[in-house]
Amino acid sequence: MLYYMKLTRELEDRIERKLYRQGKIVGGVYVGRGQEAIAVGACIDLEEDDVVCVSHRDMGAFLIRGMSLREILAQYMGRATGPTKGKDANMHMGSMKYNLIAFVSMLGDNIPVAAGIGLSFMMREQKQVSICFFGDGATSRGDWHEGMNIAAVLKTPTVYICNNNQYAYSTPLERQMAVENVADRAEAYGMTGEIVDGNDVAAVWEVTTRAVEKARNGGGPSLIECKTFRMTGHSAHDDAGYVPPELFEYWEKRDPIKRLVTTMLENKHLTAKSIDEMDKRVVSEVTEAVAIAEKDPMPAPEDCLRDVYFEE
Amino acid sequence: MLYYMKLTRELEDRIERKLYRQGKIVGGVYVGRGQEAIAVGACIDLEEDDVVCVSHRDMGAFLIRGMSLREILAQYMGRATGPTKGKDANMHMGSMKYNLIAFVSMLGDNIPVAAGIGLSFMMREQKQVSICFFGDGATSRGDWHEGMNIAAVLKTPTVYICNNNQYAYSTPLERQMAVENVADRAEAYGMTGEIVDGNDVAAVWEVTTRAVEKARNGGGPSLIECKTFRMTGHSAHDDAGYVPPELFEYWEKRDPIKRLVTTMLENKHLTAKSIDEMDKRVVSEVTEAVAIAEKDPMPAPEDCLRDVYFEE
Amino acid sequence: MALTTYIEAIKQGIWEEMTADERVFILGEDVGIYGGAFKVTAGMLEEFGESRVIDTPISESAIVGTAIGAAMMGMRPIAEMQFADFISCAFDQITNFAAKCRYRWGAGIPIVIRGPSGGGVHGGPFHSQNPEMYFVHTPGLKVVCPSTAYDAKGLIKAAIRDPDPVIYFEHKFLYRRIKEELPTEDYTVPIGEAIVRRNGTDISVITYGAMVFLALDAAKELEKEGIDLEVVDLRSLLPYDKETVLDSVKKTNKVILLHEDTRTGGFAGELAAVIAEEAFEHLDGPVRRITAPDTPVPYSPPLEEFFLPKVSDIVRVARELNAY
Amino acid sequence: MALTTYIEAIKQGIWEEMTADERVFILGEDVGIYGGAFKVTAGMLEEFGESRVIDTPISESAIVGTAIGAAMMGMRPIAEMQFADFISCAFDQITNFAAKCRYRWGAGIPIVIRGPSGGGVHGGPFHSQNPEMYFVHTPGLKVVCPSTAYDAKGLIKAAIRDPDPVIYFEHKFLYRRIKEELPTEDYTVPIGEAIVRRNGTDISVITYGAMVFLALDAAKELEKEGIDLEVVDLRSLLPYDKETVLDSVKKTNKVILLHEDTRTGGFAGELAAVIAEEAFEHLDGPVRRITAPDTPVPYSPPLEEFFLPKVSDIVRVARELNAY
Ligand SMILES: Cc1ncc(C[n+]2csc(CCOP(=O)(O)OP(=O)(O)O)c2C)c(N)n1
Ligand SMILES: Cc1ncc(C[n+]2csc(CCOP(=O)(O)OP(=O)(O)O)c2C)c(N)n1
Ligand SMILES: [Mg+2]
Ligand SMILES: [Mg+2]
Repeated sequence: MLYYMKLTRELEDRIERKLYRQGKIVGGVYVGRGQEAIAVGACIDLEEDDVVCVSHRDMGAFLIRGMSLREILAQYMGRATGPTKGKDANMHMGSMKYNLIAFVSMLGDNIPVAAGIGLSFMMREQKQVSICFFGDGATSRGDWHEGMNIAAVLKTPTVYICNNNQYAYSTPLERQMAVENVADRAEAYGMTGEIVDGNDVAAVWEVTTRAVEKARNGGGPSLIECKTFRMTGHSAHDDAGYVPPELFEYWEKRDPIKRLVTTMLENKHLTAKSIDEMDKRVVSEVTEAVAIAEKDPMPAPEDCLRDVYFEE
Repeated sequence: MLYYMKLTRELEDRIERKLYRQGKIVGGVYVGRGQEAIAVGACIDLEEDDVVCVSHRDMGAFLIRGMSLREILAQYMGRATGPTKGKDANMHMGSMKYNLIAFVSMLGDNIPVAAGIGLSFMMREQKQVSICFFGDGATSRGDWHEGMNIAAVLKTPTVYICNNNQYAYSTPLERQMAVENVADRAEAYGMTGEIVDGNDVAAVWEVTTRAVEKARNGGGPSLIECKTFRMTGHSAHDDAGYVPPELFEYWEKRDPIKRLVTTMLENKHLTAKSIDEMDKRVVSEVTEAVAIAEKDPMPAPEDCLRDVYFEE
Repeated sequence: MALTTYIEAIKQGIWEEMTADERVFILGEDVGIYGGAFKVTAGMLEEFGESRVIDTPISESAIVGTAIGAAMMGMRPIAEMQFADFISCAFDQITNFAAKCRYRWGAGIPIVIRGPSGGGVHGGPFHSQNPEMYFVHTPGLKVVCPSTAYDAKGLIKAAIRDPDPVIYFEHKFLYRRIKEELPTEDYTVPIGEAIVRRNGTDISVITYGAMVFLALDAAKELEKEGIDLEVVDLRSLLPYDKETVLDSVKKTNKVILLHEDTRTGGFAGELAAVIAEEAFEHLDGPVRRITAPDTPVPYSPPLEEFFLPKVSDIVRVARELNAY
Repeated sequence: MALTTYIEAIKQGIWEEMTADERVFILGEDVGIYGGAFKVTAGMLEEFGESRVIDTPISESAIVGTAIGAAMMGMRPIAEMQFADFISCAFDQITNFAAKCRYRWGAGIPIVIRGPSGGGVHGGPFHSQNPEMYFVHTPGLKVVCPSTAYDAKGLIKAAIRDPDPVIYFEHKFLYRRIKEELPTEDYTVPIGEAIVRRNGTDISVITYGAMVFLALDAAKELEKEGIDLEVVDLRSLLPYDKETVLDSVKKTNKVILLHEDTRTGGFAGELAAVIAEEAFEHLDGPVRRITAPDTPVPYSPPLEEFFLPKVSDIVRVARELNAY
């Protein structure tokens, strides 16, 4: 898990702090710095045929599901070799090959879609589950409500995971909802809701694994709220001037990667040396992938017309 | 209150069982038989400048707010003298004169609208409140969620009143939501939710009056769930064959009008004689109004083109 | 042989596809025990069971979203809108998720969204709408509007088998008014093919849905005056059959574009553009539109009658064009 | 005198109306402390306070619904969509509640819904849309698409003062690219009036939004070849200025209909229909459309460039028409 968290961090840092500034990234950039534990902890133990509906700060999910660094970087640079062949914006990645569902910008739209994916598993009596990620702000959307409700009524094998990073763009939680916890909303659907420290990868893993098993065994959907913090602006162009600095300091101390490293060192699961090697490894892996992706071709202009409808 | 409940019952019976069958009503007919206590109990003590967003089983609200039987019947017969001048379907009545907001068919759309009405009162520092009626099924709509949430976040002076009549068309509550009470959803918005016997007009009056006062004094919105039962099909063409007969029997015994009569007789607030007179009165009032409305003119065909936009 | 109504034909088509293909299922409000507000799905719950005939909460957006998710996993969902008007509540899922998914990352969404549209039954502004143009203007969707029982069955089957999202508008005015004998063997009507309902030499009337029958009635009346209308029933609006439209115009050199939908931004505009672009030299007179006016659909009979196009409108405009 | 950008002009217009009329307020996502994703409302929170500059939850439908409710009570809300693409989430409230309210029972809904539309910034399928036709086809709404700073300010003021719901699309590509000197005194641009940006004798180009500038560039280029384009900027799409369009066509007898929006069901169709109906005798050549193709807006530069109409397209088509 440490590896994937570090790889996420390195990859996103490279994209946001280097490639974006060099003008090599097409469009805006959204990263999940400080939230790496959520996607990694939630996805690490999924079955290959489980289906993951990602949102825009879940890079770890792509890496764990097997999307290559080169594919991801090609996507961010608008290349023909990215999973959307240059059709959709950078983090809007999806691929049936990896059972990863690309999200649409309209927040919350994935919630009923994840229920439908789960429904198909029920109909075919397959033991797969669908996982759906979203943020605290997305819970204000009508589709979030309709989706949560229909999943609960149909008892679909779906696990809903909220990364509550306390902000939606510049909007703090208290202007988004008049409740303290997103998980408080689970009861409104007759769902179990759990709150977990989103910066503790082990805790995320444990809670999600339980919810996944429950869903797999016919127990229906759950809502898991991962408390975390967005350690950046909303996107690369946002300096987050509206966030009180204390909050960044408070959460910096709770950085999920640092925490995992500390405990692993304590428990002797890891040596300073092996961490060093891991750091070197992720850096070089990303560097290599960037080099390849940069050489990847842009899509052919006329491909604009392709794939609107099924083509033989 | 008894008068308005009886008037509602008589008016709707006449519309559904007589005029509709005589082919004098345009379009389908929805009535609130067995639910009369809700609109009456909730509206009887409102201020004139409070604003009521009605739904499709709240005839009592129209009567109490002062819409005449003739206007209402004209509306149901598609006459030019109805509040919509024949433009919209029968129960889609509204009139700024009475501070009654006509609902659109799309269930739940009124929820954010009621919040906006309340918001305007806050901005102008007026002590008015907005009241919004809807059914159990409407709570499944995305707009219901978005509207409840925004009302709670903005703390608007709004009282949301659900007539939980256990069915949405043919769909029973358990297929609509995986919770027992609609009021259970209030917590998800940080709102107070209350459950009340919707067939006990005094109880409805008491609970709503409290919520209205709270809203009037800056206490923000509330959700009130009135437990009741739809003593008819969804509309005049629906025989409700899907409803277990026991349910009708059970609720027939709890008819809100009979109950009020019994208690009033017990408490000597009323004599058999005065009830008799009241019955005669409502019958004759409705009969008169029907006679007038039937003579009212149909709209002029070319009025189809009027009022799409503001006209000097 | 027995005659099959338009609504019965839709039901037969769904029934046959559900029988033939396990992946096909239906979801929507009151489609199960009640059999649907108009009884299109009556008996299906008993035949196919709860897992394939699913009563949902009143959540149009989630109905479509759920269908999308199931479709991505290889199912063939049919989502019912109790009235086509309520499709407005699912607009985002349809136009942003379903329509663009294949284009964005290659994931096809084989869903059918169907519901009763159209006026003439005094349903008022929210039970009479013709929402087709919102979807005709959305690349990635297909839109069909059958007018006969034969097409209703053939197109619902084609829609269910189609690999892309199809919006299927049933005209509620035709449900029980239109009957015909249907083939006993399996057939489909290809999406995107128009049909010439009446061959004529003087003026082409291009139309679809319930208006087809007004055009045919007008043709009968005009026959007496020696005005010979050709009536083209588009059947599909997206994609639409440009060739059949242009061939007809090139033959008659005069054209009336007729639809029940409102005027500004209606399908007649699209047709006028294609004709003025690609058949310009063949036009011997102005392109004339006959449509509903730009208002909501009013409720009271005199208003709604004024709103809906009439046979007399077609006759009047045809005479003017003929005299041109 | 200082030049004012298109985006600054919008801001000025809102600012002046909020200063002049207490009933005017703004609500939307991140419009307060952040001043809006594109900074249109920057400084307004400080100037007008929290009660008139309202940060909302991410609830487009409730943003519009709340605005509708306040408007019914006499307020003048301006609802911001962070990107015009997200207006899809408020489609039902806009088309069914706001658009039809006055018609149904006489309650006017004076709201403005505004947001950045259009491509050219590599925003991809969900940050580049041109959703105007969904609303142009909805009677009861008004739709405007300004192309200059002068019009941006004049139209936002007119929209705020209008008694009916107005959808105001700001083209994000123009935000900071377009500048001009603005009058210091108060003015509005009437909704429904087009303007001739360039007088010409040979071919009329009818367009709006960002495409106006492509048409003007093409005109410069064609000038050298002695082809004289007239460029009509519609400014308002609903209602639109039929007279100015028809007058131009009657003068030049040839017409190009140009828009950034996709082709099928686009506004060019409506224009083609009106021209083929009412200026048929004046046409000396086919009506030609130049539009985006029928696809979502792609993200990668080569794809988006292919998608967007280009000056070279106008030049090519103008030459063909001229030779016709
Ligand atoms: C329907 C809709 N409205 C607005 C936006 C613009 N937008 C993109 S991300 C975002 C904030 C999302 O906040 P949250 O759900 O908490 O996710 P986070 O970015 O904090 O991870 C907004 C407002 C959008 N994408 N979709
Ligand atoms: C968005 C939408 N979907 C479907 C319908 C059709 N419809 C009208 S009333 C109704 C049932 C409403 O149930 P509920 O909200 O419980 O109100 P009740 O009729 O029981 O009073 C349905 C499905 C509608 N009007 N709007
Ligand atoms: Mg957040
Ligand atoms: Mg109910």
